[in-house]
Amino acid sequence: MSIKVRFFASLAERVGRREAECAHVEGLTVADVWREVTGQDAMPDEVLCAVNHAYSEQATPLAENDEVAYFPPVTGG
Amino acid sequence: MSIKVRFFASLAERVGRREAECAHVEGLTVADVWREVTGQDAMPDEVLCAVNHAYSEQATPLAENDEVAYFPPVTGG
Amino acid sequence: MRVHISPQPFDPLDELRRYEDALGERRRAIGAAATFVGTMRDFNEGAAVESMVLEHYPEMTQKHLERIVSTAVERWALDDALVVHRVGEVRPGDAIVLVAVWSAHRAHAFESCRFIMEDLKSSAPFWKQERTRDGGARWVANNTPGSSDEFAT
Amino acid sequence: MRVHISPQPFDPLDELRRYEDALGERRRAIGAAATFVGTMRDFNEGAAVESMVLEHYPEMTQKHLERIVSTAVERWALDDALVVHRVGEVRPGDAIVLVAVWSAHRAHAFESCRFIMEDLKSSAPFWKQERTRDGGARWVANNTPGSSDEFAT
Repeated sequence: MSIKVRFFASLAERVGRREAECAHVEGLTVADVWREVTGQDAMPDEVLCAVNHAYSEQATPLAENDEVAYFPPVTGG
Repeated sequence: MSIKVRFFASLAERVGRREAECAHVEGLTVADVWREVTGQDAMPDEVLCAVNHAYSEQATPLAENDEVAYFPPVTGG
Repeated sequence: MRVHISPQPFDPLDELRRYEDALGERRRAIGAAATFVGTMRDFNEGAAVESMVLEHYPEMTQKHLERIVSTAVERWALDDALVVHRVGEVRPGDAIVLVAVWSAHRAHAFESCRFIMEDLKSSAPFWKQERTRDGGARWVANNTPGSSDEFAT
Repeated sequence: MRVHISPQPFDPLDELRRYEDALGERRRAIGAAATFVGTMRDFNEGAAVESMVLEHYPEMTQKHLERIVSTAVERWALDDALVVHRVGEVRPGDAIVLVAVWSAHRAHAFESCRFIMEDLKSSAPFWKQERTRDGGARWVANNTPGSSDEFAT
């Protein structure tokens, strides 16, 4: 079982991909997945994150099959 | 020459007329006309007044041929 | 900029359509539009209201509303503004007032639309008399205040 | 209550007409309606913008907007609310967003319409990329703030 990872907009361009997968381990957080998938140590403060389509924190713990998304400040409306 | 006097809405009903005239004399104010035309001494605080279609004060002095209007709190919109 | 006192029923969406069509190419440069529509309800203070008569002070109303709208246009640098207000005999469901503003900025649109509406409610010379089903007539005494502090955050 | 994400151009006045028609007899009991329309301008930060692509996070957008609207409906006891938001390729003059609310009270209508719009701008997962005439593409970095304190009184 694994975590589904998604990137959007300018962040997808910067990271160079829109989707990724990440193995789930006990206690895995949103910030851990960022490190794992991007290879960058710290998740920048301006990056927003959502777990299962609702806003989350960097420290939010993940469960198997969760979808975690990273994106830049929103500019709708 | 004289002052044209108008009353509106519930105030016209209370006063019993919609229009009146009042002779102009030097120094005549909006409150003077009220006394003259209604026979009441003091103009009630809630009565609004306008001179030549713009809001005025009780103490506003009047010129010949001015139109002065008295009306209750407005309830449009 | 247009202020219209309407003795006939008017349709707010038709008014908006016509006004926006007349803006033509200018409309493309305007980022934000805010509108407010006030409608006559069929119930007020517990009594079924059959109809309402909206009296006004014709020579003053037009001038006064134009002054309110000009003040808003200048203060918020609006691209345009439209006010339509009904007078005469009004039936439940009829539109009473339409306020529409066009601006480059949404904050200006929201603020100016509300400003025009509050100023209109508190100072434009209109008076409502309600007619109830039992044949009674009563003047509406006062407009409700425009803020809801218990909700504002 | 309706939240619609539209990949096709939409006409705000047509949307309002359709929605109000569907309210039917309920419309007569509602005293106040406030609406906001945001439109794509043909100029931004000094450059002529040819078109714009509105990316979003489909699975999250609908849910998130419904949550914002539900919060407003509950908080201001609204009679109804409608949000339409465009996605995909947008041309100058196209409507991007429509927010409409219906309420018994004008203060609630004004406040809730603005609340929905501000919450949408600051948190709904949409991203704009502008395409300029010279073939360039740039992501819009940040939304402008929704207040204009220098004007507020």
